[in-house]
Amino acid sequence: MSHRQLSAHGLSVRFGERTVLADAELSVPRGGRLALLGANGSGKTTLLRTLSGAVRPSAGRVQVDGVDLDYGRAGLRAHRQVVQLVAQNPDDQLFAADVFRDVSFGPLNLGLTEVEVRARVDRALAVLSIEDLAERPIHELSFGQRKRVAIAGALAMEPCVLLLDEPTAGLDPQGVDEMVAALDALLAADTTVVIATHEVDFALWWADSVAVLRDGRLSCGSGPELLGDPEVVASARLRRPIVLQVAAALGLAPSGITEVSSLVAALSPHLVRKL
Amino acid sequence: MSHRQLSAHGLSVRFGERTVLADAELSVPRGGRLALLGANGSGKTTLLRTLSGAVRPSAGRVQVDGVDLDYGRAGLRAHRQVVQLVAQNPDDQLFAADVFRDVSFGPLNLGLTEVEVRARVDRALAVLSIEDLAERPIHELSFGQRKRVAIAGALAMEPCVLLLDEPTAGLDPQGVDEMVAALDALLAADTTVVIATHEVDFALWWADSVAVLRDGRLSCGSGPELLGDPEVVASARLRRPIVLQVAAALGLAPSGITEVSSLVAALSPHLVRKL
Amino acid sequence: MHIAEGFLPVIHCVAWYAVSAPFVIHGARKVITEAKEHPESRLLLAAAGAFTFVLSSIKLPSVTGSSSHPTGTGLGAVLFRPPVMAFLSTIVLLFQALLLAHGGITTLGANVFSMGIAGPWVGYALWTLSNRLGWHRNVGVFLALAFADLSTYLVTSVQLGLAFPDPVSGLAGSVAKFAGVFAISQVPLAIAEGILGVLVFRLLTDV
Amino acid sequence: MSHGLALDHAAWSSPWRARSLRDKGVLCLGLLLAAICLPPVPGGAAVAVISLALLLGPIRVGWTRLLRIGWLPLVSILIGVATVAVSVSWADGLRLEVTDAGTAAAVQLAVRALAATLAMFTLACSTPMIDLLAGLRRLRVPDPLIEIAALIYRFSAGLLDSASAIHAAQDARLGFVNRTATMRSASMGVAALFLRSWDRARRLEDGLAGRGYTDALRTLEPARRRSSGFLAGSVLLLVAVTATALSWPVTR
Repeated sequence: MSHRQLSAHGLSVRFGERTVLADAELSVPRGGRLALLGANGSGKTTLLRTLSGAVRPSAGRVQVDGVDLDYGRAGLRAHRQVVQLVAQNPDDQLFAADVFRDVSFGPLNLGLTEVEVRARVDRALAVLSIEDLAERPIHELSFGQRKRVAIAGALAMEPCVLLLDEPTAGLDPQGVDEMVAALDALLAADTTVVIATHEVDFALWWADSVAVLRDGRLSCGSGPELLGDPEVVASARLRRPIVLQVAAALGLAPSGITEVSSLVAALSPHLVRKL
Repeated sequence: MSHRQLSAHGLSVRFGERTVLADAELSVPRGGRLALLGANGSGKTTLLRTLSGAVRPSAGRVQVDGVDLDYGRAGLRAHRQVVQLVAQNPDDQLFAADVFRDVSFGPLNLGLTEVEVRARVDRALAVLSIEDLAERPIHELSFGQRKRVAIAGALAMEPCVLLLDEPTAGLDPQGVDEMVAALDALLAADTTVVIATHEVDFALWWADSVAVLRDGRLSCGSGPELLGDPEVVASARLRRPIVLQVAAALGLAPSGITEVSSLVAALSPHLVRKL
Repeated sequence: MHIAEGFLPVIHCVAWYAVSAPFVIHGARKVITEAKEHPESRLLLAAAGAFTFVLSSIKLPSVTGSSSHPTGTGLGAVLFRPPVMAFLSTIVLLFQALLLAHGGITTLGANVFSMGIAGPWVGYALWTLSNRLGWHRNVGVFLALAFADLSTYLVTSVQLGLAFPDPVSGLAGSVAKFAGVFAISQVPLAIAEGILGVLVFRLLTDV
Repeated sequence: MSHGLALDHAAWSSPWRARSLRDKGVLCLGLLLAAICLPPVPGGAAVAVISLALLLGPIRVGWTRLLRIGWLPLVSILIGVATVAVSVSWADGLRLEVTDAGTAAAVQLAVRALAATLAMFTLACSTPMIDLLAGLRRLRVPDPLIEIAALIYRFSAGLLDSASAIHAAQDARLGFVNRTATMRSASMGVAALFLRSWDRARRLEDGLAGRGYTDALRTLEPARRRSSGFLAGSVLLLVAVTATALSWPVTR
C-alpha cells in the first residue's frame, strides 16, 4: 500500500443546531502515528467519520493527495479503498457469524475472486496475529480479540490510512500491548495509522504527533508540547499525562518526555546521586 | 446506613470445566475504599457477582457480619439490601424510559410506601448530583451519565456495600472526576465502596487497599506494596502504575507513593536543587 | 404501508377497531398467561417487539432499486405464532404512528387488521402448509414472508377501496386502483422480504 | 445515544410534557375526534389551524422540525388523495378520468387527513410514549402488557442505534455496492440485530434480578401538573369548533 496524503481543510460539521466541528484543519502525516485527542463528545468520532466519508461536512473539504473527496457513489467507493474507519465498539462492526466470514465481507464487495479474497483475509489476519481465530464464532471471542477482528475487517480493504476510534478503550494492559503490536504491524505494512483517544498517557507515548480537539477546532503539534500545556489540556477537558505532571512539578521542560524512561533520563542529571 | 462486614472464605467458582475462582479469601474493610484488580477474564466480575449473591460458589461461603449468606428467596432478598452490584455496562441494568422511573424500581421492590420511595429516589439522585436528570429519557443520556444513573439505581436500595464493576471504564478525564466525586459522596454517606478495575494508575491513587486477582486467587494489601511488586503485577497480567515505575527506575521504595504529588515529595530530598 | 391518520371515515375506523379487537385480546391473553408463568418471557417478548419495530423502521432495498419498509410480521408469525404477533403488532403500529408518523391512531384498528392479523395468519398458514407438504424450509420461509407482506398490502387496498368507492366503477374500481398504485412498491418489496427471510433464517440457524 | 426519532425528541423536550395526561388527552384526542367526525370544511380546517397553532406555539415543535416530522405522512396522504381523485373504468377499454364527484371526495379527504395528522401530532409531540403507556395502565390495561410495551420502547432506542451503526459499518466496507452485496448486507444486519435484541434481553434480566426483579417491573410515576383551567379551556374550544362546524351550513 502506497502512502497517500489525507487532509482536511476548513472542516465544519453541524448536526441540526449543534456545531461539532468548526473550521478544523488537519494534515495526516504519511506513514506516521497520529493521535487525535479530545474528551467524550468533543467531536473525535465525527471527525473520523468525516475523514472516512461517512459524514458530509457542512463546509470545508476532505482531500486525498490534494484532490477533493467526491461524494458521488463512485467517489465514495474509491475513497473507502483509501481510508477505512474502525469503530470504538467492535460489536458495531462485526455482524457475521465467524471471523473468516466477517473479514471477507469487504473484499467480497470489491468484486475480487475467491482466491484473492482468501489471500486478503489471510494477510489481514496475519498482520493482526489472529490467524488462529479464523474459524471461531465471534460471540465466543474476548473483547480485545473482537477489537482486533474489527481492525482485520477494515484492513482487508487494504486502505492506505486506517482511522481507529479509541482502539485501547476497555483493554487491560496485556490487551493494550497486543493492540500496540497490531498497530506496529500495520505501520510496518505501510499503513498510516490515526487513532482517536482520550487516554493521554497512552497517546503521549505512542504517537509521533498529536492533534487536540477543542470546541470543534484542532491544534496540531508534538505530544509533549501540546499535552504538557496546562491551558491546552484544560480547555480540551483532558488532563496532563502523568509523566508530564511529574516533570512540571519538578520544574523540567516537557520537550522530549513521552514515557517513564525519557522522564527518568531527563531527571537523572539533577539527582544528588543514583539513589 | 450502618457499616457491615462483607467477607468471603475459601471461595471457589467453576463454570463447567473452567475454574474462575479458587479458594479466594476477602474481607472488605468497612467504610473503606477497596480496589479489586485483575486483567480482563481474571474473574473480577465473577467475584463481584458471587459477593452480591447472583452466583452461587461451588465451594466456600460469602458472609455478612460473620453470618453465611442464605441462598433462599428471603435470604437473597435480605442480602440485596446489604450488598448491591453495579454492572460495567449501564444498559444491562437500566430498563425504564426515564431516570426517575428507573431509580424508583429497586425501592418499590422492597415494598416501601410511595412517600418513602420518592424520598429514596431523591436522596440517591442528590448523592450522585444528577437531580437535574430526573425527568430525562435514559436513551438520550451520555455514557457517563447513564453510569451514574445505574449507580443511583443501586444506591436507592440503600446498601451498606456497593460493588462497582469498572466504574471508570470508557470515561474521559472529566467523566472520571465526576465518578470520583460520586464515589466520595457514597463514602461520605457511609457506604463501603468496592471497585473492580484493571486501571492500575487510578486504583493506586483512589483505593485505601487493594486486592489482586491472580489465577483465581486473591492477594490483599496496600496499593504501593502490591502494585509496586513486579512479580505480582506480571503474574496478574497487569502493569505497574506509572508513578511506581518512575520510583523504581530512580531506586525509591514504593511505600507511600500513590500519585504525582507523593512521588514528587519522595523525590525532592534527592534533588540537587529545586529545578 | 399503512393507512395514514384521518384517512378513513369515522364509521370505518370504529368497524375495523371492532373487527381487530377479538384477535388482539386473544393474543394479549396468551401474552399475559405466558408472562405470569415465566416472568423472564416479558423481556424476550419485548425483544421480539423491538426487533419488529426496528425492522419496520429501516429501509429495505427492493428488487426494483427503490427501497421501502418491510412488515416483518411474516418472520414474527413463524417465530412467535400469529396470536402473539397480533398483540406485538398492535404495539409496534402504535409506536410507528406516534414515533414515526407512519399510520395513525384513528386508523390503528384497520392497520392492525391488515398487518397484525391478516398478514401473520396468511404467512403462518403457508408456513404450516409448506411443512405439511414436506417442502424445503427455504420455500416455506419465502412463502410465509412474501405472502404475509402481499396479503397485508391487498387487505389495505380493500380497506381503502371500501372507504372510497370509485364514482365511475364502484368498489371493484377503487380496490383495483389502490392495489395498482401500491403494487409498484409492494410487490417487489414482498419478493425482497421473502428472499431476505430465507437468508436471515439460514444465518440464524447456522449459529 | 441519539437514535434520532424526531417525534420522540420533540415529546421529551416539549414544555407540555409536565402537563397531566388527562388535560392533554382531552384536548388532543378531542381535536383528533373532531377532525374525523366533523365536516372537513370548516370543522377539519379549523382543527388543522388550531393544531398548527398549538404545535408551533405552546408545544414548541418549531417549523423545521415539524417539516421533518410531517413530510412522510404528507407524501402518503398525497398519494392516497390522488388515487381517490382519479377514477378508472374498463367497460370499454381502460380509461382514467377526473370527475367532479371524485375531486370533491379527494379535497374532503385531503383536509380531513391533514387535520387528523396535525391533531395527532399535538399528542405525539407533547407526550412521551411512556406517559401514554402509563395512561393505558390507569385505563386498566393489564400490567404485563404495559411492561412489555414499555420495554419495547426502551429496547428500540438501543436497537435503532445498533441498526444504524451496523449500516454505517457495512457501507464503509462497500456493503451496498450492488444488489447482491445489498441483500447479503441486509440479511447479515437483520440476523445480527435479532441476536443482539435477544442478548440484550438476557443481560437485562440478569441485571434486574440484582435489583429485586421477580415478577413485575413496577416504577413510580413522576408528578404531573393538572389544571382545571386548561381542561375547561380545552372543552370550551372543542365545543366552539363543533358548534361552528355544525351551524356552518345554516349560517351560510
